[in-house]
Amino acid sequence: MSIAAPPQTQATGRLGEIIALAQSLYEDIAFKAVADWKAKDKTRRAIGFLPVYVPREVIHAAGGLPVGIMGGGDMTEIVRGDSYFQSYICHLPRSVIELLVSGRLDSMDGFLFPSICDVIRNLSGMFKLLKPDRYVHYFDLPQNFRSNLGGTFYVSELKSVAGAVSAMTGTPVTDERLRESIKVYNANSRAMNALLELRIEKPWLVPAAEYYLLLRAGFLLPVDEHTAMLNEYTLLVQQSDRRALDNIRVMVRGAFCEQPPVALLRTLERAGCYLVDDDFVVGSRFIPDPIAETGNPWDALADAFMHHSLPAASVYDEKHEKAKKLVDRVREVRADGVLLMAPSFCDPALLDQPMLQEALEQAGIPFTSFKYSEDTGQFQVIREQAGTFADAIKLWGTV
Amino acid sequence: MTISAGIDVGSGAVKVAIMGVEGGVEKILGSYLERIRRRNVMDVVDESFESALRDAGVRRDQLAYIATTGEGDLIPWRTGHFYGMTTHSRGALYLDPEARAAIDIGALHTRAMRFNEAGRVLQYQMTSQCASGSGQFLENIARYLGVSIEEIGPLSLNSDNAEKCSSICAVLAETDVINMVSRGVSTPNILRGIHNSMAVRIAGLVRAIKVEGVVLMTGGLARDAGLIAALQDKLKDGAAKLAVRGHELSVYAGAIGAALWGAFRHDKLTHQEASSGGT
Amino acid sequence: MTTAIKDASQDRQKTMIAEHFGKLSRAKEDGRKVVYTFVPGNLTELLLNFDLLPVLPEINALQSGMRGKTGDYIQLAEKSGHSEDVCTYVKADIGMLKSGNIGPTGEKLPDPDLLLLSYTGCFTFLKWFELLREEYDCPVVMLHVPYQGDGKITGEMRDYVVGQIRDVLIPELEKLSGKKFDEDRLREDLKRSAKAEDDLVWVLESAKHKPSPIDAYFGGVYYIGPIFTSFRGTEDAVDYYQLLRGEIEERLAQGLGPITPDGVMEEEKYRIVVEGPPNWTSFREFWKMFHSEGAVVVASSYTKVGGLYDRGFRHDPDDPIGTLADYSMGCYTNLNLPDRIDLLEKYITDYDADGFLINSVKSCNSFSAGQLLILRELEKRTGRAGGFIESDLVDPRYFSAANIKNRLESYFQMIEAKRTKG
Amino acid sequence: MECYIGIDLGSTTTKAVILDAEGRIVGRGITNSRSNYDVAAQVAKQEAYTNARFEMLSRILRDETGVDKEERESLESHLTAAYAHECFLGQLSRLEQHCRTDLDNPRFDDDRRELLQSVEVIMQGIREHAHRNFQPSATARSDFFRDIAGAAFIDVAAEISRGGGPAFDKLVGMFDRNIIPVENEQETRSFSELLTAAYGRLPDGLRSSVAGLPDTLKAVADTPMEEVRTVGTGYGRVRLPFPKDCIRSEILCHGLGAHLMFPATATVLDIGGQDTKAIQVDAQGVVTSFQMNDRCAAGCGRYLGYIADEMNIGLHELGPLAMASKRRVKINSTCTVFAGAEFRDRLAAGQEREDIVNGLHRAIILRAMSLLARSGGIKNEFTFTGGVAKNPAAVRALREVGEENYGELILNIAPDSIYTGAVGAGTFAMRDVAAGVGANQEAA
Ligand SMILES: Nc1ncnc2c1ncn2[C@@H]1O[C@H](COP(=O)(O)OP(=O)(O)O)[C@@H](O)[C@H]1O
Ligand SMILES: Nc1ncnc2c1ncn2[C@@H]1O[C@H](COP(=O)(O)OP(=O)(O)O)[C@@H](O)[C@H]1O
Ligand code: SF4
Ligand code: SF4
Ligand code: SF4
Repeated sequence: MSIAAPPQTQATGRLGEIIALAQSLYEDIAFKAVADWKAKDKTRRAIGFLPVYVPREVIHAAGGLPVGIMGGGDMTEIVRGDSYFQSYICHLPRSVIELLVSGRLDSMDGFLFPSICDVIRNLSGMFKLLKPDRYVHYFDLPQNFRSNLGGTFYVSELKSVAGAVSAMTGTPVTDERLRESIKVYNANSRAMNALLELRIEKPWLVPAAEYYLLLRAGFLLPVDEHTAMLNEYTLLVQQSDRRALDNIRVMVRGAFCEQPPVALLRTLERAGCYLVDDDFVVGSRFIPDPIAETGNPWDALADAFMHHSLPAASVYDEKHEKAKKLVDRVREVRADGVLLMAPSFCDPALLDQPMLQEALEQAGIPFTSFKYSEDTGQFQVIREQAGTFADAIKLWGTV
Repeated sequence: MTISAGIDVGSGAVKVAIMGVEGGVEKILGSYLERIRRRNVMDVVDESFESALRDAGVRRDQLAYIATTGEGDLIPWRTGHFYGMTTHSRGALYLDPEARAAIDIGALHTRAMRFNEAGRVLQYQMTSQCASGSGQFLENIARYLGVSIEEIGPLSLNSDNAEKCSSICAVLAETDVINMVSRGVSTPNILRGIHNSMAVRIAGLVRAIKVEGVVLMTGGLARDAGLIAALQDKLKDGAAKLAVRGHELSVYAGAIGAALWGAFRHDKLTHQEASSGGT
Repeated sequence: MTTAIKDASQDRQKTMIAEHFGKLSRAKEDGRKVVYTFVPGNLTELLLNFDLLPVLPEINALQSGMRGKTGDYIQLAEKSGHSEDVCTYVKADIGMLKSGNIGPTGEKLPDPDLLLLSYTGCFTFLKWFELLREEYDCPVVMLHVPYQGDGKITGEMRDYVVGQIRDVLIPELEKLSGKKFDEDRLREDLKRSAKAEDDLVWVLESAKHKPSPIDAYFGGVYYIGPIFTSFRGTEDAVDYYQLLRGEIEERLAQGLGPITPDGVMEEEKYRIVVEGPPNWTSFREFWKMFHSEGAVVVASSYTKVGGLYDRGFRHDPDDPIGTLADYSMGCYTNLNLPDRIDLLEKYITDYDADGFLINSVKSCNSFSAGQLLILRELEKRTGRAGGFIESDLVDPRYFSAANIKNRLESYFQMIEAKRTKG
Repeated sequence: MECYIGIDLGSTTTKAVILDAEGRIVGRGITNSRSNYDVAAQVAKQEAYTNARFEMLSRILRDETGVDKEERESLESHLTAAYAHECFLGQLSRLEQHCRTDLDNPRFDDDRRELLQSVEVIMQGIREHAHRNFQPSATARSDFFRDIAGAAFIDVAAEISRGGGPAFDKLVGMFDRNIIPVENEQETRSFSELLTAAYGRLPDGLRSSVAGLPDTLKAVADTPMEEVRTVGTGYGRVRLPFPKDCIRSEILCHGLGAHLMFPATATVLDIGGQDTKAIQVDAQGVVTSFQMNDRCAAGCGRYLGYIADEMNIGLHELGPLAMASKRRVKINSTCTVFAGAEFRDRLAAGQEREDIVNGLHRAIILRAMSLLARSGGIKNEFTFTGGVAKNPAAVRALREVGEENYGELILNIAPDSIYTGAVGAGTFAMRDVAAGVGANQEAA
C-alpha cells in the first residue's frame, strides 16, 4: 500500500554521474567498453564468462580482463537467437547467441562456461561450433567437496584456464601473481560488503536498480576501477537526502543466472518492496569472505569455492543445510518476506523452489514466487503480486 | 460513520463503491460500473465516480478516504492505493462472510487468492503473460457468436453436449469457434465448451493455492452463471470440500474491498494521531 | 503394449523385469537394501557387488508414461509447487511417490536405503535427488562425473571419478550392505557385461542391412532395456542378448523387416536416423506414424544414453574401477555438442540413411538445448533431409498427435522430393 | 471468358482471384472470413467477378472511347465509389431490419421505444458517415462493412448514451448481435442491378461524359464469364466447401503464388491475421522448408487489428501513423490480446502514440524474424506477402531488421500481395485442368 506515489529517487551531481556510468555500461551490449580497454594496449585480452561463478582472480592474474556475459537483457532484439532454441528453453542463451552471431562478442578472446546447468553446458558446444577459432572452455566446477578429490580436480581446471589465458597474454600465472589478484579481489569484495551492509541498514539509500547496476559494472570494469566506484558511491549516497518510504523489506532468491530487466526491479520497489538482499549477479559476490592471501593460492581458491561460497541452485547441497541457511539469512537481514523469483524454464531455480518454499513455510516466513525472463516487458502481474504481498505485510505486520 | 470510496480501474471496466463503516458494521452506500470500451480511462473514472457519489447521496467532501485498486494508482486525487488481490479478498469476505477464497476473473487476468476470516491474504496465484481464458477472450467469442455478454451465462447453461475446445490461445480460439459454427455446433454447446476449457485453467490456479471451503467468484465474470457451473463441475472431483459461489455484486468486490481497507486505514491513522496527541 | 510382439526374447525380458520387481517388493522382508540411482553412466556392476537392489526412477517414470499414469502424477507434483516448466520425469516420479509409489507391476516400491546420485550428463539429476532426500530419511552419495566439455576424457577427470568411486562410493556401499568390496567378483561380472555388450552391438548394427531387420529406435528401446538397467553383469543379460541376436540373425536370413506392434513392416521406404528420446505417453501412436509410412529408424542416439558400445567401448575386467569411470564419462549424454554431431553424421553415412529427424522433448534440456544447431549442421554436412518435431517424454499435454503427424508427413514428402530430384 | 478461380480462406479475410486462360489476374475479391465458409467464399468470388467486370469496363473506356485520361479516371472512381456505396446501403438496411426485429424480443419490453429511437438515430448517423466515406476522394478506414458500420455505430451510440439515452453497452450489444446475420446473407441484387443503381448516383456531368455509357455498362454486365475450375486453400481449408482434390495446402499455394509474382523468390514471409509463415522455395516455386507459428497468435496481423480497435482508427491508418515516428520504443509483449493493455500503459507513461505504434510494428517483425531464422534465414530474393505487407510501417521495419542481419535485400512486395495464396491456388486450378486431373466442379 502506498499513501502517495513514491518520489523518484533521482541521483544528481557526482552520484548521478556514477549511476549514469553504470547504466551506460549495463546498456553496452556491444561491449564497446571492452574494445576500448583492449585498444589501449595491443597485448590485452578479454575473457567472457557466462553466469554464475568463475574465479576471476585467475584471469586477472594471467593479465586478462574477465567480462561477464549475463545475457542481452531487454535491450537485445532477438532476430536469429530464437532459431537456435526451442520455445521451452530459457531466454538467456538466445540473447547470448544473438550477441555472438551479430558480432557483438567479437572483442572477447575466449569464453568460459561455468557448469551451472545443461543449457549453459550445451551452449559451450554451440560456441565451439560457431567460433572454432576462439578459446571456448566448459569450466567444470566440482560437486564433490573433498580437497583430495573435488579440490584436486578444481585446481586442475583452474590451471587449465590459467594456462590458456596465459598463452594469449604471455603472462604466466605465478603463485605470487595469483596471490596479488586475490588481494585485489578481496578489496573489491570488502567494498561490495560495505555497500550491502548499508543497504541492509538503510535500503532507501540504495535503490535496488542502482545496486544492481553497480553489480553489473563489476562484470565489465577492471576490478580496481570498480572497487573505487563502489567506495565512492557508498560514501556519497550516505550524504544524500534520500528518505525512507513506507515499504516492506524483502529478500530475493532464485535469480542467480538469467537476469531480470532493471525495470522489473524498479517495479518491485514501486510496489512497496525494498530489496534488502538478493542473488542477482551472484557470481560477483559468490565468496563473501576474503580469500586467504597467503599460502598456496590455488588451494585457497578451491577452498573458498568448496567451503565458503553462497548456496546456489547449481551447487550440490552436500550438507543438507540450504534451507537452514536461507532462513538464517532472512533473519540476519531482517527481511519481512522473501520473493522467490526465477527465470522461466530454468530447471535449477524452479526445481529448487519447492524446497525453499517448504523451509520458509516451516519457519513462518511469508513468501511469494514468480517467474520472469530477461526481456519481460509486462509488469502488471508482477506488480500486483509484489504489491499484494507488501499490502499484506503492511496491513498486518510481519507474522 | 466513516465514509470511504473504492475505485477499481480494470482493463475492461471501472467500478466504484461507496462504503459506510460504523461500529463494525459495513454498509454499501452506492456503486457504479462503466465499461471502458475504447474510451479515455480517466474520463470514465471521473464519470463513474460522480455517478457513484450521486447513487450514494454522498458529497465528495464527506469522504474520509478514496482508495484505488487495479490500475487506479494513476489517479492523482486518490488517498491511497491497494493492490488487486488485497482488495478482492476483502471485498469477497464482505459479500460472503463464509468465503475463504476468491477467484477474480477480469478482462485480462485471472487470480485466485486464499484469505482468513479477517480478509488477510494468505496465498495467491495469478495467470501471467498469456490472455487465454480471460474475460476479453470470452468477450471476443461472444462478439463472434453475436451474443451479448449478459446472454453468455444463460445460454451456456442450456448446453446439452458441450463441445471440446482445444485451442489455448485466445486468438486462435476464435478460429476454433468459426469451425464449430460451420460444423453446426449450437451456440450453447460452444459456450459451454469454452467455459469448460476456462474452468480447467482456473481450477489449476485454485488447486495451486490449496483452497478449502467457500470460494467466491469476483470480477466481471462472476456474473457468468455458465462459467460458475463449469467451475463447480471441475472442482467437484477431488476437492470435495469446495463450494464455488457467485454474488450479484461480485463485480464490485475490488472496489468494495478498496473502500473498506481505506476506511480501516483511515481509522487506524486517526487513532494513531489521537493516541499520540496529534502532530 | 507388447501383445503383438511375440518374440521369445521379449518374453524373456518381461520375465526378467517381473523377477526384478518381485525382488524389490520382497526387499524389506528379505533384508535386502535398495538403492535408487540413474540410468546414464550407472554403476550396476558395483551395486551387484554388494547385492544391492537398484531402482531407477527414470525407468519408473517412463513406464508410468506408457501406462498413461503420468498425466495425473505430473499434476499432483505441480499442485505441490512444481513449475510447469521443469523436467516431467522428476514430476512424474514425485507424483508417483505422492500416490503411494506403486511400481509398474502394481506393487509398492520399497523406499530407498541410499540415493546414489550418479551425476552424469544432466543437472536435473542433482535436483531430483535433493528433492527425494526431503521425502526419505536416507543418505545420499554423490558421484560427480565431469562433462566432456572439450571432447575428451582427461587424466584429471578420470582420476577424479576413480577417486570418488574408491574413496567415497565403495566405503559407503560397504557400510550400507555390511559386505566387503569384492574386486574379483567385479571382474567376473564385468566380463559378462562385455559379452552381452558384444551381442547388443551386433544387433544394433544389423540395421546397416537393407532392408533393416530391426527398428533401432522404437524397437531399440526394448533391446537396450536389460543392458542399460539392472541386468548388466548378470547371466540373465548374457542369455537375453544371445537369444535376441539369434532372432535377428533369423530375420536377416529371411530378408524380413522389423516387427511393429501392427505386424511385420512391409516395405522399407525411408531409412531415418533419430536424435532424442521418444515420447512414452503415446509411444505406439508415435511409432505408427513411422511404420505406416514405411519409415524405419536405422540408428538413434537415444539408444546410446547408457553407453556408446558401438564406438568400441566395452567394460574392461582388467581395470575394474577405471572402466566404470570411463563408462560413466563416455555415455551419449556426456558428449559435447560437436561430438554428438560427429556421431550422428557418422550414423547417417554408415547406415545409409535418407535423412535424420530430431524429436525434441520439452523436458530434457540436456538433450534439447542446441538441437536446432545440430539440425542445421547435419543438413549442411550431409545434404540429407532434416526434420524437427517437438513433444515430451511423459507429459501427455505436450504430445499433439495431429501436429506431429502433419510434420512427419511433410518431412517424408520432402525426402521423396529430394530423391526424385537428385 | 474462361475463368480459373483461386480462393484463400484466411483466418481473417477470404480472398478470391480470377485468372484468365493465360493465367493473368483479371479480378480480385476480398471479404472478412466469418462463421459461414460458404458465404465467405461466395462473397469473395462475387467481389472478384465484380472487380473483373470493372477492369473490363476500364479497358473498354480506355481502348474504345475517346475520353481523355483524367475524365475517364474520374468516371471510374465515381462509379466504383457509388457501387460500393450502393452495396453498403443495402447491407445497412438489412442491419437496420435485423436490429428492429431483434427488439421484438420480450426482454426489451421495458425500453423498446427508446431503443427503437436510438436505432433510427444511429442508422441516420451511419448513413451520413457513409455519404462522406464513399466520396471518390475519401480513403476508407476499411474495406469491410463490419468495420465501417461498426465504427460509426459506436460513435453515434456513445453520443446517444452521453446525452442520457440508453446505456452504451446495450446499444453496442445490438450491433454485435445483428452484424452476424448481415454478414451471412448475400447481396440479393445482381451486378447489373447494382451497377444501374450506381449509375443513377453519378453526378449529371459524368453521366453524359461518355457517349453511350449505359450501353457500355450493359455490355460489361452481360459478358459471360465461365468458371472452369476453382481451387481453395487457407486456414480453414479442412472445412472448405470444395471437393477434396480441389484443395491445396496454404504453404504450397503461398510458395507458388510468390514464385509466380516474383520468379526469383527464394524466401517468402507471409503475415496474415492469425498466422505467420516463413517459407523457402526453390527455383520452380516448390517449397523446401517452412516454419509456422503454432499454438500462439502473438505478433500476427490480428495484433494490429486490436491496436487499431483500441485507438478507434482504421487498419489503413495504422502504418502511416507509425511512419511518422522518429523514436524507437521497444515493445516486448506481442500477445495479441494484451496489445491493447500495453498500449494504454505506455500512453499513460507518457510515450507518444506514433512511437508506440512504431514499436509494435517492429515487435511483429521481430517475431517473424525468428520464424524466418528457423526456416533457414532470408535469402534473395525475399518476398513479403499477406495482409500485413500492405502496411508501410511493417515493411519499413522488415527491411531495416532484415538488412541489419542478412545484408542487402531485394524485397519484393506486390500490390496484390494479400492475394498470393489465392493466386497460387488459381494456378493449381489451371495446372490441374491442363493435366486433366481433379474433380468435375459442379459442387463448387
Ligand atoms: N454477465 C457477464 N457474463 C460474462 N462476462 C461478463 C459479464 N459481465 C461482465 N463480463 C466480463 O467481465 C470482464 C470485466 O470484468 P472486470 O472484473 O471488470 O475486469 P477488469 O477488472 O479487468 O476490468 C469483461 O471482460 C466482460 O467481458
Ligand atoms: N490495408 C491494410 N493495411 C494494413 N494492414 C492490413 C491491411 N489489410 C489487411 N491488413 C492486415 O492483414 C491482416 C489479414 O491478413 P490476411 O493475409 O488476409 O490474413 P489471413 O490470410 O490469415 O486471413 C489483418 O489482420 C491486418 O492486420
Ligand atoms: S536461466 Fe537457468 S536454465 Fe537458463 S541458462 Fe541460466 S541456469 Fe540454465
Ligand atoms: S497464446 Fe494467444 S492469448 Fe496467449 S500469448 Fe499467445 S496470442 Fe496471447
Ligand atoms: S532433464 Fe533429461 S536427462 Fe535429466 S532427468 Fe530430465 S529427462 Fe532425464
